[in-house]
Amino acid sequence: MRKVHADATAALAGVLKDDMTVMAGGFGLCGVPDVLIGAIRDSGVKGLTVISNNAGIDGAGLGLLLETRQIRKMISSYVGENKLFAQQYLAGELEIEFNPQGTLAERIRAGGAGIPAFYTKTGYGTLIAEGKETREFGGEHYVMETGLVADLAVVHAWKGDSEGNLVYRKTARNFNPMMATAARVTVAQVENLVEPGEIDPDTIMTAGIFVKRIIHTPQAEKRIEQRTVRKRAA
Amino acid sequence: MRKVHADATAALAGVLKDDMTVMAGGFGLCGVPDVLIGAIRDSGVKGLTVISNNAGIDGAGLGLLLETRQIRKMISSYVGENKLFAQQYLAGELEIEFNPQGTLAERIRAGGAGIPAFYTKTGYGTLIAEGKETREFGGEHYVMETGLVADLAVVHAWKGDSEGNLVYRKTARNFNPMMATAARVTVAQVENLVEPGEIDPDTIMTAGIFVKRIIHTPQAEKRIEQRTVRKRAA
Amino acid sequence: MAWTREQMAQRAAKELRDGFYVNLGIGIPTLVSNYIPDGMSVQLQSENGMLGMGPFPYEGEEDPDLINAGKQTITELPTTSYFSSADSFAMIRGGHIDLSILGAMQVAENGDLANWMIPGKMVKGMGGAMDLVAGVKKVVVVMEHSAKAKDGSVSPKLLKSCDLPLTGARVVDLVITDLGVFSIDKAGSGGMTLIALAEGVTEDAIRAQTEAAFKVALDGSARKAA
Amino acid sequence: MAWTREQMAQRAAKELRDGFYVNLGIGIPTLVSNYIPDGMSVQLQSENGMLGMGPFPYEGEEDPDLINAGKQTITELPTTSYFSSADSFAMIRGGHIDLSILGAMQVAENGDLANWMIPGKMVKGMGGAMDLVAGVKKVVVVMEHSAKAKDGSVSPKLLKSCDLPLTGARVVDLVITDLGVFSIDKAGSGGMTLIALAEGVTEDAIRAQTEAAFKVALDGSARKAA
Repeated sequence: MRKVHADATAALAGVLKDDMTVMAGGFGLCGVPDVLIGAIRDSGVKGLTVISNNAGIDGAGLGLLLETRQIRKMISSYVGENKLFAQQYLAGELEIEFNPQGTLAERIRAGGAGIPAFYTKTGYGTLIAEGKETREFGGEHYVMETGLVADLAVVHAWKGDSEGNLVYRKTARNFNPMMATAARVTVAQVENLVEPGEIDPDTIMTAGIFVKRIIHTPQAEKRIEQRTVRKRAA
Repeated sequence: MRKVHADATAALAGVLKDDMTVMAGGFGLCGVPDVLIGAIRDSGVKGLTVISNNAGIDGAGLGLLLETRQIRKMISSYVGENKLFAQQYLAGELEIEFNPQGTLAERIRAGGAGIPAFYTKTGYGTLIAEGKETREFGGEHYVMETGLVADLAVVHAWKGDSEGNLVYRKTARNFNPMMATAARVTVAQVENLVEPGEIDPDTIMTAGIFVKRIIHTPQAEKRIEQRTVRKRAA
Repeated sequence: MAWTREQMAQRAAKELRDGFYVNLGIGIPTLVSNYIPDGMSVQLQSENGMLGMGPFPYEGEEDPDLINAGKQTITELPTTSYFSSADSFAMIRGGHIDLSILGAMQVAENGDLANWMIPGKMVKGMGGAMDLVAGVKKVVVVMEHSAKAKDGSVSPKLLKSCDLPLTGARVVDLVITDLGVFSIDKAGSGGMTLIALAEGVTEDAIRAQTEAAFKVALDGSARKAA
Repeated sequence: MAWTREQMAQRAAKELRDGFYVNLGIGIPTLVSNYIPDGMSVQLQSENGMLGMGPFPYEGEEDPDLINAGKQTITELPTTSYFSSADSFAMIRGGHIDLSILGAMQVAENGDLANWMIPGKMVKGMGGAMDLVAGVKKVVVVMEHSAKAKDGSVSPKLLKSCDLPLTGARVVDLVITDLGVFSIDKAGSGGMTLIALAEGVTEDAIRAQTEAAFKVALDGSARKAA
């Protein structure tokens, strides 16, 4: 019960500071902790390094923090679909470190799992490997990548209990589970908040140990980036 | 449907060969693919290297393959509770490579995830680090450990569908999910076999892509190694 | 007559085998899902955390929690499973996906692939492309044979060596363009081989639009070997 | 009067804090779960894949699929979650467990710990002990102060340096024996400090049974600093 906070501002109290590193879950606009991102914006904290697969779109997701120029650096795999990002980047106001998506996901998992570095084939022979150690194992070439940790992780889940146990829904899972493990403080927003024991313990995807604070966001708005449909057969 | 086989012998047909490496799921006698291990025994295949956290007990689990001297080498973290193991080891008939339990679990995950090596603090400054590379990251010492792969993995699940999607139950999950990803051929025995679509896709723990063959073992015997109980209040 | 986008997708679909797990990139590769032969079991992986990807939803049935790697709304199937991005790329990196079909800006005769950035232009990032080409068992590129610039100029995309930054070194097994099909011996020194021509396209027409050196083996056996 | 096993467990329970996630080893450490103060939220981790471990089941309610790391049948709680061994040790290795309480054969004054093998005797393996001592934030050892051999001989277990193969180098923060409590400056050069005595046990009695050098700071402030 002590983990449950009244709202996003309360859940982030005492955690935010300028120049901190923040992980934000989500892929595109799916599974993005938008309420928590909104509260980070409202706090005015700045100089952030944000680790997130994407950078939101204009007016949504991390786009909110770009508008207010609170982000100094992004560590991402893909930042298309965001004009503000392009402007700030070209003006030299925003740094970007690109990571292959799987390397990014694994670096975050490694950070949470106490693994300071690992080897992957991904990116060998490309720009991504420049300045990184490479090494042969079994005649194949690999790049050494390091674990990532953050001061704060904000994640979005479908369901959570007051112990911090979380369940994600469909492809809104994406980066949220690893990020929940890789920060000093993890704050979760959950669409459904239940009592301990109400979630089948075999189906819990993030154990409560990883979640320090939790808020109930039943009304979280869900946006669709690319609405694609098929016609019904007549 | 093509993945479902009539019995363990059929599911292992064409896969077994002398001197192969086999991963076997389970912790103690919990979540052990006992029916598949029985079929490996019956096949008479020998010279096996077996990767499994434990070595069963006399008469159960991998104990079956020790009785018939089909195992040449074990890669494990703990092999107590097995007299036959001790005898064969002391007689020089059996090799053992000890791995810290978490290192073993992570080596198997790495093998399945295309990661040839990673660094861990575990075992630094101990016998386990001898002959291995060590390295400092951020002022802390780490040991380099390599990924493990096998020719065959045998796993036990609570539920599975004909696509190979698996769900494990309680602490019978243990090493089964990683092993399912780290072998050229993974064969699963499931207590409940259902049709695709009957398992909530958010709760699937091993995606069907990892499981080549599956058998239905509704009658799988479950043994308890240490039966411990408490008294009811009078 | 060069192949249409649909014909290129149809040709790519010939690389599918029963029981395959396949990742399809954005654009023409997505169309390949329309040509999976009846009775063949092929599961599509979406690297944002899904196996068993279904078609687009009917209007009004879109689920914001269910999108593919191109951020498009999709549906699930009875075979579907969901997992995290780390597990998804463990699947990809670990060599569990049989086939990746994706687009390209340039392909070199040794299998080098460039499809993620043009220096001097705004860089959007590589997304999952580098992981896919490094980890998937077989990589098939489907692309226009030549690049047409806005000013009307045409430049070859099959090159001796890529001049754009690479997505992966020695990663492409097969290239399907609107003019024909090329196999690449990415692990060895066999280079690139033209193994099929689009109907009505001549070897000479292809040579005129190709910088890469290539052998020709249009008989069925070579095609099969690819 | 030396402490009993129960008293040692009681003393170890003083290291618990509200909200802690704790891993308990086999033997005396297991008893610590009987002394969690009322109203304090402490979740027990079992490294075979469970958080929120409950008590032993009532007779007849044992579940073969639900065991702890000692292979004993246990029960679940409303707070329980299950996960794989890889995820369990990611939790341990990643520093998410606050406290590990475990037994030992030997502890050295620099925090070295030996508890998994005796050369020349049959080796059973280290199980999860090496991972726990390397990964958990605070490591507390609970053990008899001295080893009594079958022939009646007594040998110290708190040593200048361990002669048995190590489980971990510089990993122990606190040692609770039947005679007293010692803190260890494992990261620095502060060595071992006696911070508490069992009722009726003298400093001299402890010195007689201890090979390790140790400072003494029995006042409350030093105890708090431990």
